[in-house]
Amino acid sequence: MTDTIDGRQWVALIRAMAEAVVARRDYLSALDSTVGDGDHGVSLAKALGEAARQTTALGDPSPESALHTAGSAIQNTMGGASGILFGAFFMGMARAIAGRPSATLSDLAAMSAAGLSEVQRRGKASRGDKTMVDALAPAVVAAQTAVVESQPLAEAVENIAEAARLGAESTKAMVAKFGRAKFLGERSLGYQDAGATSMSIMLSALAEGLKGEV
Amino acid sequence: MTDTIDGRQWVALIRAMAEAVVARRDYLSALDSTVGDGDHGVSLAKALGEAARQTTALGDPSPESALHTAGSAIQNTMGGASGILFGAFFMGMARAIAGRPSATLSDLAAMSAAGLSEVQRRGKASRGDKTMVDALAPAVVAAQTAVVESQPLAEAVENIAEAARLGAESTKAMVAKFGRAKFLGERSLGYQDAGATSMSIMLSALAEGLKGEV
Amino acid sequence: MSPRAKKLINRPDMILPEMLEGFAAAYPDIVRLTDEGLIVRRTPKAEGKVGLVIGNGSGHEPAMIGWVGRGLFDVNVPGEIFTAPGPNRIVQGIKATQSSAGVLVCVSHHAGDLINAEAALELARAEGICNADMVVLYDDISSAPKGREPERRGTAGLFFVWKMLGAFAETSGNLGACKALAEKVRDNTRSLSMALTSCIHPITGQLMFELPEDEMEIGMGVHGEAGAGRARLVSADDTIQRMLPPILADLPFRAGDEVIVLLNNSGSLTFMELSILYRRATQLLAETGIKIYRSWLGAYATTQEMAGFGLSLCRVDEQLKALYDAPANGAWFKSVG
Amino acid sequence: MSPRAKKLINRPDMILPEMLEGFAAAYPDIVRLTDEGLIVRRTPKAEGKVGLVIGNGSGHEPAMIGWVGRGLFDVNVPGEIFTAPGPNRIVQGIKATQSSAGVLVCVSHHAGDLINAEAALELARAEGICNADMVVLYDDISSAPKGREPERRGTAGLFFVWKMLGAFAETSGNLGACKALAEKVRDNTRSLSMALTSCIHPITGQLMFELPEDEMEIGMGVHGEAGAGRARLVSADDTIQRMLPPILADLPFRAGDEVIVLLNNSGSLTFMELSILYRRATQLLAETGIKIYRSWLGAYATTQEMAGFGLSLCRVDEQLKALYDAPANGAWFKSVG
Ligand SMILES: Nc1ncnc2c1ncn2[C@@H]1O[C@H](COP(=O)(O)OP(=O)(O)O)[C@@H](O)[C@H]1O
Ligand SMILES: Nc1ncnc2c1ncn2[C@@H]1O[C@H](COP(=O)(O)OP(=O)(O)O)[C@@H](O)[C@H]1O
Ligand SMILES: [Mg+2]
Ligand SMILES: [Mg+2]
Ligand SMILES: [Mg+2]
Ligand SMILES: [Mg+2]
Repeated sequence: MTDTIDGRQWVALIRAMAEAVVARRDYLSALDSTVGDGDHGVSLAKALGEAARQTTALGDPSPESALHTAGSAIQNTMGGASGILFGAFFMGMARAIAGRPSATLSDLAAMSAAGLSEVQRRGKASRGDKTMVDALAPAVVAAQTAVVESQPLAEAVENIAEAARLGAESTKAMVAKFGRAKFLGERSLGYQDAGATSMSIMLSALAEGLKGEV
Repeated sequence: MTDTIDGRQWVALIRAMAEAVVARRDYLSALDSTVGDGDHGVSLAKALGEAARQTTALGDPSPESALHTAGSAIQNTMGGASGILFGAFFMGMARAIAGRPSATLSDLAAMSAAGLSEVQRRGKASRGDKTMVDALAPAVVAAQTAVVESQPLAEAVENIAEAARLGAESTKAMVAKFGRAKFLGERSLGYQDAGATSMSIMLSALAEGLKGEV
Repeated sequence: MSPRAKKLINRPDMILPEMLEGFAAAYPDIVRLTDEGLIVRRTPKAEGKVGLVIGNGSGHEPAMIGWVGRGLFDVNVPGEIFTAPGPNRIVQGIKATQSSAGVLVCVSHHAGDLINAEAALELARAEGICNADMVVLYDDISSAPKGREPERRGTAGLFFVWKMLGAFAETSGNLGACKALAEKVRDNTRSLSMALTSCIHPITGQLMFELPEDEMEIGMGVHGEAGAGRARLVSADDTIQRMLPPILADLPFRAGDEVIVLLNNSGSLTFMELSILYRRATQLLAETGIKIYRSWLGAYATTQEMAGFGLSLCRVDEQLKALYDAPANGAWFKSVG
Repeated sequence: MSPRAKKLINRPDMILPEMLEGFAAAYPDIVRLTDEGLIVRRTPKAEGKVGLVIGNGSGHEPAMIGWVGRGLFDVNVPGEIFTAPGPNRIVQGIKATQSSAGVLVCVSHHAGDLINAEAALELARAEGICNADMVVLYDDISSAPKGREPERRGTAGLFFVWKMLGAFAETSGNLGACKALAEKVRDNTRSLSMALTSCIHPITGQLMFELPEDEMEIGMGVHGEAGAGRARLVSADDTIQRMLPPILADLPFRAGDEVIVLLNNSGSLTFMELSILYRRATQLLAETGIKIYRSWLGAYATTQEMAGFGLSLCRVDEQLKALYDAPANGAWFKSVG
């Protein structure tokens, strides 16, 4: 397994994320349907598909270019609050790796933190508000822990994905403060947040992708 | 039992017809619902109620005035094709007894024939077209037979009512040529026509009313 | 599936008067409600012009209360839900136009509308009103075969007659010319309607007809009357492909003709769907060389919340184009001109 | 009950482009569709006047594609069904106005619309476009309590902003004045919506929300967002009696005020029901001494075939009255003036 991730690898990872979401499209839409409008899987799958298509077309891009292209494609294909926020995640990551040929684990930790911060700048949600932040924030913590503990990249990305998965699961116990679900108040309790779930799916795909030597 | 029918008695008979239709309102609407728009019972009940109210308000009218008032009330309250046709039935009867204080059996035969002719002048339906004509026309024949055979009025009106009832029943085997049901063509087979049924109900109420010495 | 049992009404027998009261209160600058329950134009048309009256069953709103106003009808005589008004009420409507140049009673061909208008004209004549006439209008190709046009029923394509006749009568004092114009529009108009779902009769609370989940009905009347037949539900494009060719063949509309296209929403169809349907219609018309002069997508004659639409084409010449483009100001139909 | 699974579309992912293509083909004299998928006024407004742009999720037609035209919007940026368009597309919309006097991006307050507009303005500034600003608009009293108005969402009451701002910008070259006018209308407008039935999301084919047979939801958002709560289904009169007082108390509207009343059909409500509802509203307003200047009953912002309505009041002074009465000519909203 590689211990840095270059532009081509990022393109392959974006494709892997797209595939993972496409495979779980109906599940994600179903999650969104009880408390949202039920379109999350369909629209994220379409947006990531477009991101994969556009980044693949770049040929041999820098990590920044690959991630920025993906973010912009997601924002403009997906639209809505979630489109701009998923896009912001990629664009935040892009900015943190600007001008560099490949990303190390410590870059990955900085990139995910930058992605989170961009999501929060736009979306204003904090942990506990039952959004994608509840999957992403623990993943960022896990990445930073991995850096401190000098974990190998393979182990690190698994821990990152696992943290996101637990974070997504934890949203079941939360009352929504953002998105359509917020108008339901207490009625949103018991349901796992769709955006947190898809964030966790994407991070798992990243871990799997790296293990599979993209 | 009386053997002539004066204006006050006509008012009472119109009331009896209204009560009979009101009592069978839902049944008539249901008949109209498979092949029509399901409003027949509701609208005929409302129209006859208004006819009863207006004729009662006349106090001591002539038969012509009672029947004409009823017809006009039905036409303008009920509206639609059936409203004008049920109204035409009463107005045709009214014209045939114009200027006379009461109706004998032979008047009744002439009146019902005039009612039928007015219904047909406006509505253009013949026997076999699956309309109220299929109840009314045999009733007119029965009335004429009763005159020829010099039946007592009590027996005559029972025969008239029975002829209408059989006529209404016979519409089950007919394909509609008029009204909404005509657009169904063969699909209208097997259903008893609503307007024929209510015509038969009204003529039965007339027979019962006369037996009950209105 | 789909018919809506929940209706926002008070009592079934109060639907008509309450609707008229609310409607007239909302548009006091356009209409007024008379004591007889007629909807009359607030500002009468110029002296000496022909008055236009229409009586019809209610429940089809915006038709026809919303079509009273400048460049449209002078008087509407609203009957009970789906039920033509009686003859006395139509006579009241004729009188309410207060037109000295004559009155044209417009009849959308349905048995009830026709018989009541005939009886009303008899009554009017008996009362000494001699300058009233009627015109019988129809457009639905599904209700009788070609060659028997006068047996056809009136559906949403009469939109064209009302719009053009309304503009014409605004400046015409000639009753015969108005009738001839109405017939000209009628004879250049053809329609076919379809429904995806049934609807609930607001008075009886019952379904108007039944339609299975995977079927549609083509050739639907405006009161839920059955059509030429059931068909399997198909895509928007295929629906247009099924409905447009018989319309074109019936008149027939030919390459080089100019037409106005109407897609009438029967109730709960969306503008989204109407636009998608219209797209396919333009493609097919382009293939046949028929030129579209104007289009109107929207709800004009509805059947409660029935989901469906009517497709209507009117062949136009310079006169009809100008009449279509003339300004109109009804509560629920405006043309900027 | 009632949501309509049958839709006349072709493929879910083609709804937006096919709708736009059909719509633009139907109204070539009013709008044109750009290669970027924007709906732009056919005849640009006078040189030196402020351009008005709105981006929004589709599926609410006639809003907003039908509101582009003279006296209304210059450009609409239609997003996917119920999904605000991304920032690049809004920037394209800003450019498409070609206005030298500045561009006002109008935002009906929903998270997606707001965040994307903010990002678009950042992008525009980065591209050197400096005379663009945005205004955030809201009206729904059910979505946040009094005192926290800016947290409220935008619903059908924004009708008043679009109509009046559209008329204002037709003759104004002052971006700040346009924004202030929009805020003035917003701050004098209050709305509350209700639904009888849910609807089907045309892309997912799924129900947007569930509503039992004997209940209604009061405080409904325009995308089926839950409201303040469920209530038992009551009569038309009782529904108005429940909805109007909280609207009046919120502004508050007071005796002597003049208002324009909007009853917005969310989809499959009938004009029949709207008129019956309006009747009760006029009675209650008369009791409180509030004067009705004008009313508009009809579909402006819909949620597919959802059955329900929004009740909105706008307090008007002489300026706002004149702007409301000014002519407008969108494909699906016309004001004769
Ligand atoms: N302000 C926000 N910050 C972070 N995430 C958000 C925010 N608003 C919404 N989300 C995320 O978006 C998800 C919904 O996505 P999606 O269904 O695609 O959007 P929409 O609600 O517009 O249909 C939610 O589950 C939540 O995770
Ligand atoms: N042309 C006609 N001649 C005689 N009777 C008719 C004619 N058209 C309709 N009818 C009668 O009217 C009845 C329907 O009445 P109703 O339901 O009240 O009217 P609508 O069809 O307008 O709802 C039919 O069952 C039929 O008996
Ligand atoms: Mg969603
Ligand atoms: Mg009937
Ligand atoms: Mg009927
Ligand atoms: Mg959505």
